[in-house]
Amino acid sequence: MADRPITIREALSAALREEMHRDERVFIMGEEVGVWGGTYAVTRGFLEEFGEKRVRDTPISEMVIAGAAVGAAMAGLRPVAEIMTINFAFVAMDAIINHAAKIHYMFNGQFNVPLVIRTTTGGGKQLGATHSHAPEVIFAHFPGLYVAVPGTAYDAKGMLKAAIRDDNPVLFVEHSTMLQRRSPVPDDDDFVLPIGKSDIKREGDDVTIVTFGKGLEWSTEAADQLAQEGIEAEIVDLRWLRPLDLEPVFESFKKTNRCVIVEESLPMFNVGAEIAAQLQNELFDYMDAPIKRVAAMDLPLPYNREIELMALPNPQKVINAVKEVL
Amino acid sequence: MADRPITIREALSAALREEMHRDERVFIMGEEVGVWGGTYAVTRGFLEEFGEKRVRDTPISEMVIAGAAVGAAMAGLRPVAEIMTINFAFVAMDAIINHAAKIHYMFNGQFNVPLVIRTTTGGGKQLGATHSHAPEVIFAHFPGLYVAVPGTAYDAKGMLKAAIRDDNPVLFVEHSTMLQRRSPVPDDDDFVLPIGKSDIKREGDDVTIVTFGKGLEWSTEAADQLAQEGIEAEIVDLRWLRPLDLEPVFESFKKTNRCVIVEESLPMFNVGAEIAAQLQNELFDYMDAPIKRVAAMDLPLPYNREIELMALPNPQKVINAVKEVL
Amino acid sequence: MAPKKDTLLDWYRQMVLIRRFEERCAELYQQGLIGGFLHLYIGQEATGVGAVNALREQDHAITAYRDHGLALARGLDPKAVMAEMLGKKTGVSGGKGGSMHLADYDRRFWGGYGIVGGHLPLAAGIALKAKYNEEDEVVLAFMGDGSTNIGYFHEALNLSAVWELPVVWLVENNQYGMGTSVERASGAVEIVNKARAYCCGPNGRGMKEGPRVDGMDVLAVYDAVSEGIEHARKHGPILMESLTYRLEGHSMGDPQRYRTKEEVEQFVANGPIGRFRDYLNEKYKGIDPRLDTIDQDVLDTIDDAVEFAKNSPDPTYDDLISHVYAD
Amino acid sequence: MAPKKDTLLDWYRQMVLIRRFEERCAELYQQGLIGGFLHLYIGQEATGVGAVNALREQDHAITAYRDHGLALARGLDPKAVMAEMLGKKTGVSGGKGGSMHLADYDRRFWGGYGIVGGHLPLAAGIALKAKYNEEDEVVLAFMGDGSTNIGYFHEALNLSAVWELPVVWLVENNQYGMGTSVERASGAVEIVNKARAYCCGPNGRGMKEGPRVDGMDVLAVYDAVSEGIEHARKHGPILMESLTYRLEGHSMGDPQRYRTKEEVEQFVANGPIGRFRDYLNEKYKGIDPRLDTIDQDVLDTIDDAVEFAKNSPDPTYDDLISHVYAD
Ligand SMILES: Cc1ncc(C[n+]2csc(CCOP(=O)(O)OP(=O)(O)O)c2C)c(N)n1
Ligand SMILES: Cc1ncc(C[n+]2csc(CCOP(=O)(O)OP(=O)(O)O)c2C)c(N)n1
Ligand SMILES: [Mg+2]
Ligand SMILES: [Mg+2]
Repeated sequence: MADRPITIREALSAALREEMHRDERVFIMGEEVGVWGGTYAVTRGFLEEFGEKRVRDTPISEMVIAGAAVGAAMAGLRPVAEIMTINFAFVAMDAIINHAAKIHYMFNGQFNVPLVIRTTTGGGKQLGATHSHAPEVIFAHFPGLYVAVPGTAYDAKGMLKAAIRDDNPVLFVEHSTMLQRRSPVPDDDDFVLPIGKSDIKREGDDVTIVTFGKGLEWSTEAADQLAQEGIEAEIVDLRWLRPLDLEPVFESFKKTNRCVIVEESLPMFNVGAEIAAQLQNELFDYMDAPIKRVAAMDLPLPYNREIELMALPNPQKVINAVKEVL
Repeated sequence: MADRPITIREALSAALREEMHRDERVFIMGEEVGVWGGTYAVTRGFLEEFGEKRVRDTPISEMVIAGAAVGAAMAGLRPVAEIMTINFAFVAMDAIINHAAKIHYMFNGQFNVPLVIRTTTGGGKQLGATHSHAPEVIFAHFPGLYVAVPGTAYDAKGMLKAAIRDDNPVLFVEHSTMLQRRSPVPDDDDFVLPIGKSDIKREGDDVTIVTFGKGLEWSTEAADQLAQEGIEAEIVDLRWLRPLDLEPVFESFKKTNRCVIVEESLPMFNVGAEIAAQLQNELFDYMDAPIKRVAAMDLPLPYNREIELMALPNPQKVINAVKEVL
Repeated sequence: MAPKKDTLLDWYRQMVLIRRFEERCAELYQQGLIGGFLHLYIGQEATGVGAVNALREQDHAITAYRDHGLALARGLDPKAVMAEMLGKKTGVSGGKGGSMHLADYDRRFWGGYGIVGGHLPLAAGIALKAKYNEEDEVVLAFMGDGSTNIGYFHEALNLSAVWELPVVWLVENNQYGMGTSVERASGAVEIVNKARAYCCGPNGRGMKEGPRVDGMDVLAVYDAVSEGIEHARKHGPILMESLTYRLEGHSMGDPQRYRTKEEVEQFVANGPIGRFRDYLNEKYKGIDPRLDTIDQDVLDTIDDAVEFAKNSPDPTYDDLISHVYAD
Repeated sequence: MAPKKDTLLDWYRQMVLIRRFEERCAELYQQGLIGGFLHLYIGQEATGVGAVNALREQDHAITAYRDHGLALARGLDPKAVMAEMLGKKTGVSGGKGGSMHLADYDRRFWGGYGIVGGHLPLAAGIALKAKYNEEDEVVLAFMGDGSTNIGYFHEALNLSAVWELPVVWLVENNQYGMGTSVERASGAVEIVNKARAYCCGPNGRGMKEGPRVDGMDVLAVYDAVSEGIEHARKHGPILMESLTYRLEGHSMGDPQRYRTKEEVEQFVANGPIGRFRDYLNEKYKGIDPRLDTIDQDVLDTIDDAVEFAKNSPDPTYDDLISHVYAD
């Protein structure tokens, strides 16, 4: 079964479709997943293919989208619930944190919650302060939940299938501006990636760039440019914020002794903070320079395109940070 | 005006009472703030003193408690809204993050949101997984909001008064197991502390302990014990997670070259991560040892007292961490 | 079909069991053997017993933190429930849940939940499972009057109406949410009226406005909930209300400034257990000694439960770290 | 009091202004001069103009992201609104808000909000201010039909009922929330019925169930909202519904699979502007040329606005970093 280059959107659709064919218990619920075909067109054609029972449009009610999905999962179904964008996940925060993530533990393992909550993240689309969040880190703060942040079509497919097959609740975060990115993906119904494994996306000896999601795009572009100057960056794509797999980061850092973390998150209390803290703790003796972080600016995102872009990371900011640590 | 030793509860009551007398626009709204007298008795007697107009019991509706308070603040009142405990703030997360924190910016400064949301935090009371959160860090992640985490009666009073007088939204987080802690507080209606200033709570040359809230209790006890072994810890109490004032931490670290961060938060993506990351970045050349973090274990809190306590930080864990960095 | 004598006696037993069990819990709380919050069900026994006994084996129950009574009515082992109260490894939730989080997968008792309203979407989801699998199962979702003002209530009831889910939404209206009376918290004081916000869609689809039943009368509750379950099976969701009263504080240490002693005493005098006992004595002349025996048996059951719980081990570090994730 | 001729002509002007303004916006969007989401109000002009003109100067208005029409009706300067659409520093929100976040403090137009239902609690809070200060002010809170299913709606309406706040809750029922029709999303298909969940408390306190008004008829809307405002001033909240239709997609790039072309065309044929123009022609014989003049004036206004917007500067880095906090 050969790999075929497809977009992240296609990868997500394929993963959902295959898993729905494989397992009758898998179904989709959320706003505009059915008649509309998914706001980001990921579930286009699904209503026709699977019918109203398995492709369920909901009212605008995020609390019950997440909460009813938890109940259905506890009772034995395998819901893939969609929260249209992560900006609307704050409304469902309690259902996600206090219910999806806690029930298995609180009742001592009596109930499993095999639930996937799909959502899109990210700014850069001129949607203003309330519609441009990339707050994955605050969900990853809480045990009991997994948080997936794929950055390629290959990962999107393999990770989504893994998430659906797993017995734990997974917040599956897709980046709204990356859905057209294309990469080769195995055309194989049983292509499933392991949960909680980082991935080396590029090898290099000079500096370790740790990133995920949209950061992968910026980092790759930065690395390409740096390579022209003879600087070889190794890119570790976390892929999951929970479980957080830092082994490849540690391995890379032992080699490069320098690290930059790149993410779209706000700059304070973010993913880079955790990684920098762990690196200095684990590999103190390997540090040749301070670990640098590239993130969004510490403000809500504005509508105007010019200034919105100023506030977001970009390849140049990554390059600058890399040069600071060299 | 002499200082009088009072409890944190009394300090909070006094701050509220004084500010309500000073400014007619200040009022209290929340669940059980009136007839009941406040679940933690902070507003006991307020209904009798100020009447139903200014001490407003609400339905169990955290979304509208926070959201209506935002509206009232925009329109010119100065609400002190109470979310009974921070565990229930997840339900109000959208009103806090997307509305309280964003409106000033999104409308380019047209509306101020002079709002205080008081809430209690913390585990250690055998309340189980959904009622034992200490998630202050995830609120502090977002610009537009201030986050106060006082650990003494003195700070509680001066900070709460500052929060009420300020024109920005403040999440004011009190620790439910510290309300009986007593310390001297100025008996002065105009005793107001600055917003966003850390405070050295104890001086010492050997190690810097950075902490806040309940961590102050654990750290102080640890420092007392360490002193008996001749180890002098300097304790920096952050007091605010936003604005985050690390200057005193940096100053202290330049002297001690060693640091332990102590907090009740979960261990991943927490306050300590940010501080460790900033320290290694700012003061790389001053680091004599890895920076260590003491936090709760990475799991939901259980009901049983024995195992709940295992999961939480305590003075011994602080002492162990200090010894690791010495 | 009117319940048989043995059934009625069993209900009596359940009601007395709940009452005595909780009285013992209050003592154990004073002794420091139970910690956290303790929300007693005392006064509401007729609602719990009447409603839960209307369930068929395949049906489901779910509730908020005031869950001891419902757990016992649903047949959870008093030993394991008491062990949970004491936080022991042998407890229904392994000592990790405590009073607010009793559950039993096998008995389709989906738990006690502490976030007001948070369990209502779960109820909808469980009902969706039944409908999805075309199984003849109904979910009985209990909630307090106060919880009907939170957003969760609205979203869950609306979804159940739109999707025609088999749920009986049963409000235990004990007249207060903590210290706030219904009329101070709710626009509608007849809570069943809230059904009208979820009715009627195409072909009359939607939430049925059920009755406001005398929640101090176990038979009335049983009848009403039985009908509710029939409705839910055939047509979809129904909202009903049981008018009851909480004789104790909201939880331990409630100053109870929001009501008078006289108000409470009036309800004590008309308590559900006394009323039911009078009814039984009326209906079955000479039954009184048998009721005394039941009273005594219940005490023995509780002694055994306490004994069991006290002698059970605490969970260990291994328990602490297990079940964070399913494997 | 029936509106005077000049008033009616002004409403006509407002309606045409909204329509042409948005048509121009759609063009500018295609040209890439407007970004983000663009939610057109086309088809709903009679609702916005009728309702907003019922407000007194001291009253307040607030709405969701579909806010251009209401902003213009409330008298926000078309230049500054257009500049906001283009993200310019001269825009009503300094170019930081964009289409969804128009606001004007001076005109008591509290904004456009993008989180469905998120502005409803704000409306309650603004009304609380009026009540607290004993000011004769009413809040007119607009919302879509779809938003009545979210928890915010429930909590905000309930609070307004319990606290007797002066709010007119006006549902612009344009029959769809994105692609989901009312009957697929809401238990109650007559949305005003939802008022019954918030009525009636002590002394009949609570939400009044207002009318379902023909939202294509600006006069009907004006009359109904005027009465609503009177009610809100004197007695507290009222929920009313304007039956209208969105002639364009939900936002730009809506595939519109959820409705037929025929359905849309039917509403186009009965559009609010044409209907009002017919009414004016009927009522004031020979007015047609004057209406043509208005049409032309509106185009000039819009040309000026676009010109102004295009020539305005973008916000700068200093603007980016300002107003994160109030100082
Ligand atoms: C979301 C949320 N807000 C507040 C609380 C605190 N709280 C616990 S019980 C309760 C009152 C609930 O009243 P009701 O629903 O009538 O149930 P009852 O206690 O009377 O059985 C409150 C406010 C909570 N647990 N969850
Ligand atoms: C909490 C939340 N969920 C989902 C969305 C995405 N969304 C934006 S508009 C909309 C439909 C709203 O429909 P309605 O209230 O009828 O207003 P209309 O667009 O018809 O004016 C949805 C689902 C959102 N903005 N906020
Ligand atoms: Mg109650
Ligand atoms: Mg609509």
